[in-house]
Amino acid sequence: MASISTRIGNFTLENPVILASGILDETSGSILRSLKSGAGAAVTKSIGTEERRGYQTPVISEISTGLLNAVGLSNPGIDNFVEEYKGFPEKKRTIVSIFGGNTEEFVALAKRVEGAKFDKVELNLSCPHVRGVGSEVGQDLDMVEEIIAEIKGGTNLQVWAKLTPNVTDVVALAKAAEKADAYVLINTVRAIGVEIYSRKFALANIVGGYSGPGIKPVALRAVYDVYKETRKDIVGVGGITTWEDAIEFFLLGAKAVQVGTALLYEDYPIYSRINLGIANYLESEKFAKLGDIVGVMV
Amino acid sequence: MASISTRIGNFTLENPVILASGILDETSGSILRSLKSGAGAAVTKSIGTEERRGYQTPVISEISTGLLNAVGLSNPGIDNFVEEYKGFPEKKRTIVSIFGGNTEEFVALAKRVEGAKFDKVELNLSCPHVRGVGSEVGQDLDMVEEIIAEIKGGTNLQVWAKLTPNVTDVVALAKAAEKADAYVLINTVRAIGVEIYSRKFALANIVGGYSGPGIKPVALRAVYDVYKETRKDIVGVGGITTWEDAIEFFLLGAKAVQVGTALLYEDYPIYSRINLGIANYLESEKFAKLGDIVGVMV
Amino acid sequence: MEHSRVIDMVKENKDVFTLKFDSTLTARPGQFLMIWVPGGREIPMSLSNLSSPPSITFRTFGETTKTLSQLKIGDRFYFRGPYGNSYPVPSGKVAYVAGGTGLASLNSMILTYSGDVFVGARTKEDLFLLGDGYHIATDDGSLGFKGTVIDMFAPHVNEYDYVFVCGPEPMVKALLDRVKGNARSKIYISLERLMKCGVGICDSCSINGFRVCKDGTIFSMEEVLRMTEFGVYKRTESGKIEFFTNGKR
Amino acid sequence: MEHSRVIDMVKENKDVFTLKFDSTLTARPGQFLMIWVPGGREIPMSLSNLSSPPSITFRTFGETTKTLSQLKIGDRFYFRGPYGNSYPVPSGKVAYVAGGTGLASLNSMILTYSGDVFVGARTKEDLFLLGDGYHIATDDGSLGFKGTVIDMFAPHVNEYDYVFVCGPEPMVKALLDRVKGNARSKIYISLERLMKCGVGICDSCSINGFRVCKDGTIFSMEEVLRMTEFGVYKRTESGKIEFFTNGKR
Ligand SMILES: Cc1cc2nc3c(=O)[nH]c(=O)nc-3n(C[C@H](O)[C@H](O)[C@H](O)COP(=O)(O)OP(=O)(O)OC[C@H]3O[C@@H](n4cnc5c(N)ncnc54)[C@H](O)[C@@H]3O)c2cc1C
Ligand SMILES: Cc1cc2nc3c(=O)[nH]c(=O)nc-3n(C[C@H](O)[C@H](O)[C@H](O)COP(=O)(O)OP(=O)(O)OC[C@H]3O[C@@H](n4cnc5c(N)ncnc54)[C@H](O)[C@@H]3O)c2cc1C
Ligand SMILES: Cc1cc2nc3c(=O)[nH]c(=O)nc-3n(C[C@H](O)[C@H](O)[C@H](O)COP(=O)(O)O)c2cc1C
Ligand SMILES: Cc1cc2nc3c(=O)[nH]c(=O)nc-3n(C[C@H](O)[C@H](O)[C@H](O)COP(=O)(O)O)c2cc1C
Ligand code: FES
Ligand code: FES
Repeated sequence: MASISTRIGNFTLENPVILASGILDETSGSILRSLKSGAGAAVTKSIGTEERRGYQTPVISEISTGLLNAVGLSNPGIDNFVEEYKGFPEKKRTIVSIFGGNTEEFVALAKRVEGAKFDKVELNLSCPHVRGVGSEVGQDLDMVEEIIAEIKGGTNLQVWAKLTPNVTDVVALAKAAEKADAYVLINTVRAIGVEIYSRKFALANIVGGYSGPGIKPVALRAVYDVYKETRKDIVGVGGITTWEDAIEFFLLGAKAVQVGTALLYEDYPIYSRINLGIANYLESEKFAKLGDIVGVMV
Repeated sequence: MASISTRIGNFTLENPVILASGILDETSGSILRSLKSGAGAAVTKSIGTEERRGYQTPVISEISTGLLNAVGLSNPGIDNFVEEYKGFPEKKRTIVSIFGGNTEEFVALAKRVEGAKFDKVELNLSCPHVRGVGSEVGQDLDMVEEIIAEIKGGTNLQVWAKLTPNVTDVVALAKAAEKADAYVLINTVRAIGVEIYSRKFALANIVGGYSGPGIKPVALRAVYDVYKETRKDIVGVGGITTWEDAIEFFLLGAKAVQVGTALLYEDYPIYSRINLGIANYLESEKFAKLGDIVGVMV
Repeated sequence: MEHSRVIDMVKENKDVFTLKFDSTLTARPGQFLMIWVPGGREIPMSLSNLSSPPSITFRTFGETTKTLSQLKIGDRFYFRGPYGNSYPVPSGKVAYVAGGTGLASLNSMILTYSGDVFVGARTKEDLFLLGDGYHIATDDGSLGFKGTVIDMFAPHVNEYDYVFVCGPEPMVKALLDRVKGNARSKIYISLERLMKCGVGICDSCSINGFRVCKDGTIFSMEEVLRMTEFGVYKRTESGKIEFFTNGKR
Repeated sequence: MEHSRVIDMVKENKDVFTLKFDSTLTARPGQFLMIWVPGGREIPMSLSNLSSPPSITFRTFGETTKTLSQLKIGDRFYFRGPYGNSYPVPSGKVAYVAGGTGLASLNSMILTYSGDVFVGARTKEDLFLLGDGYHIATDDGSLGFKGTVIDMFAPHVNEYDYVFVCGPEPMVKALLDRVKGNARSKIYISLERLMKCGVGICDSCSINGFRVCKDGTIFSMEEVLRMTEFGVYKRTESGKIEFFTNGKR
């Protein structure tokens, strides 16, 4: 059997399929369920400094090509998070996603994560911040660079930088984030949904994040562009639903993938389905291991 | 019957459904066919200074959520274009799309278009240019502003500025283009397609433009953002396939819509289908005319 | 999101309403909808009647249910679903145990499979959707048994082959604590938790990794007994743990 | 994009090949595929045999067809389609008129509905897929009638109820000029134009607003006669008009 294990930095994963942040990972019980169902690793819902209720419902809207969501970064805050995960048995396979409005918040959160005995963080660089109205932290190249430098300097955490696709130049963004151990590409695409009879927005927050099959071509482009330019470790995410989708990301340079919205269509069996499909593909295409197809098209 | 006529600047259209640039509009015969099939107006394929063969095939790739294309701006060049359209009977309902790599090219093309007795141009601001490698003319705010100012100053053409969604801030782009008579939102989204058995790109040019249902939520967001900020005339485009899709764009501020990829699914009957659907919706929702729903949600 | 029209609005008691709407949806007993009041929130609601026409029955707790109750005949009604699993098909002797609006969820079962119905409420005025021969319990004794529906029902649990339960989590917890897994009857419980998505991806309704909206809402007693969080704490909208006030398990 | 494997490659003559591939596609006579050689171009090709196994028959014009001809048994074969309409079902006396690789497109019809086959080529060496009793014309007279297939066939057109034609545009034009719409037979013509998309959206194959790939490839003679551009000019890859060298219509 061809090996499907993979490595992100010095982190070895038994298989390359990871639960994406924000989907079925608000509770530690669900994280464990994904890990038991065959996920190679799992990312928590993004955690901030303070408790947040998030936006009022509707927070999701299913459309023919995927999903719109504006959950609004609801999270219990870092204190409650640390409390809940005190005896958590799978800290090595769990990457803690954090978000903040400025460098100080990110750094403080990262230190708390390390203090709670996790060793990996994913930086959700797609939340609104104050410097530029309407812009995201992750669109501010200087801030991205600073956040990563300070976390790398101030902790021993492995740092994954999750980049937003809502920019003119994702490669420039990646370069600003190059001190990270890995890139996670991509977060949701900004979008809107409309209900024509009520003439109201499909999401309470009006603007939401677009995920699922409809954004896969955009995610592939981001992975390709960034891999070609940087050759760094990349975790591909965006619309991955089948093992064929996962292969596409590997061929363009991703060493692992995350699945989010696809859980809506495939539910927990998705991990073993994708893993089996990857193994069969490697077998039948005569590759000995996953690493042999990573980036071969670039 | 509720009226579905609309106005873009001083141009009155019998109905608001327009053929988008690049789909079934390389030949004057096909433009006439769309107009006869019920399109309110039609935009030509983008015309440049010189003849271009475009990229080699494959130039399109159908995916589950839409279409990827990299036709490569194949066009006969302005001289041959003007020659072909000499006796063309529908110049008022035909908007000539032009593209160039710099201001001079755009202005020269616009003058030729006016000389050929057309009175409207659509500026395709999404082609690669030289100043910034890998960037598009339409991402360079100064150039966009200059191109439009010079065409407005040097001709009597009605100018439609077709904006790219491949930017961090489409509102800033719209503001740079504010001397235009109308915005056309959006052009295709940059994307990639992969074939996993040959391990080759689905398009000869590797990177292509993504269109069809999968980009509709992105287009709606762009229309909403720009309308909210500018209140100018907007032509919505991106994934419109059904009359319901068209209504969504009107509610967010579009005064007309363009259809491209949907011709693949619905073919020429699309114009009358969408027009009928809009009229029925206005009737049953008790609006006297299309204008009554334009922008009501914003 | 689907939309239909309100066909009828029946006021069941001082704050409970049944809203019938025009739809050809097909659902199984125990399934729920996500109901949307445009401009307002989207909330989960059990179908109290499955078809011709379907209906929901709700108590006006807060803003959204209040707005719902003010809809007029002919007004538009928005929903998605039906979601969730359904009650299994019973055999033998059947009991239904409902607390609060839990009766709404059980109602479509009761209409399909006959059985003894045990209903609890705070007072007489809080009752609704009652049928002939229902066993009533009120906290204040204003009608029927004085005490909780669990106090009334628990002694009889072993008389039944199938028991279907729906009500507030502390009520269900009280039943489980009494039965302690030793009942000879098959007990199925429809749970209620805060729900944001309704389709099993947001995790806001999860108890020990079981999603109430997708793995449930209906669980066997054995499953519920494995949920160490059940009856102990729930989650707020932020995902924060909040203990039930009646103490730890 | 589908993919299958090459089952067989038959060399029909010095530069014509038939490639059989493993696929369960279902197509009607006259339909075509867009064939892709990964890393190379995608080109339109008629199905010369519809199934068990399907095949294409092509002349090695340039790079893509040459690469195709070099595929080995077991190699992967990529395509999308089938696209285009198909030849109508004939009745009475049937004639097939083929020029160049046009015989590939007609072949599946010929196999299904018997009729008289008229084939033209430059020389004897250019012929392929021949069957018993085919009427052959060669420009150089190296086999059969000396002259074009139109010269050979035109005098007989009114002997047929149905005539199916496929060949280079100037050849078809020559036939139409001779018949001038006065034939008693129903004449259907499969056209060939540069094709980029194959699915009716790029406009590169259009003649007076008729898309060869989607409205065709098969048109009735009456339709073709309404195409004022037909036989007069075609389009290059840029969309530029290029007149046929044998003059204006
Ligand atoms: C699967 C399911 C089925 C339900 N079926 C019914 C039913 O048939 N009839 C009925 O009357 N009620 C039912 N409920 C409860 C109903 O959803 C809440 O009463 C409703 O959301 C209250 O909204 P509100 O704005 O009127 O009140 P609010 O002011 O928002 O809150 C009042 C109470 O409702 C709770 N609540 C608020 N939002 C939610 C939510 N998204 N999910 C769960 N609880 C919430 C709050 O915790 C509070 O206790 C059901 C709940 C679930 C999970
Ligand atoms: C509907 C249709 C069905 C066809 N069926 C067959 C068939 O069954 N057998 C066969 O041998 N040929 C067929 N052809 C023609 C075939 O597509 C071309 O011969 C092929 O594209 C040449 O590719 P090349 O790279 O080998 O040659 P090139 O060097 O590219 O060109 C050689 C010749 O082919 C023409 N050509 C190039 N590209 C195209 C294109 N995309 N569409 C049309 N013509 C083109 C050129 O104008 C030139 O005359 C068909 C064409 C069409 C439109
Ligand atoms: C409901 C929902 C909530 C999400 N919440 C977060 C989040 O908190 N932090 C984050 O970095 N990404 C979040 N995302 C983005 C996903 O992690 C992922 O990047 C995106 O959905 C694309 O992947 P997909 O198409 O597989 O879902 C969320 C996505 C969804 C659908
Ligand atoms: C095959 C194809 C070719 C296109 N060519 C052009 C073009 O030449 N100029 C232009 O401005 N837009 C071009 N576009 C973009 C469309 O005009 C339109 O903006 C985009 O496809 C989104 O609309 P749709 O989803 O309705 O297709 C092209 C799109 C497609 C699919
Ligand atoms: S409500 Fe979202 S997972 Fe149950
Ligand atoms: S080949 Fe594109 S329209 Fe015919």
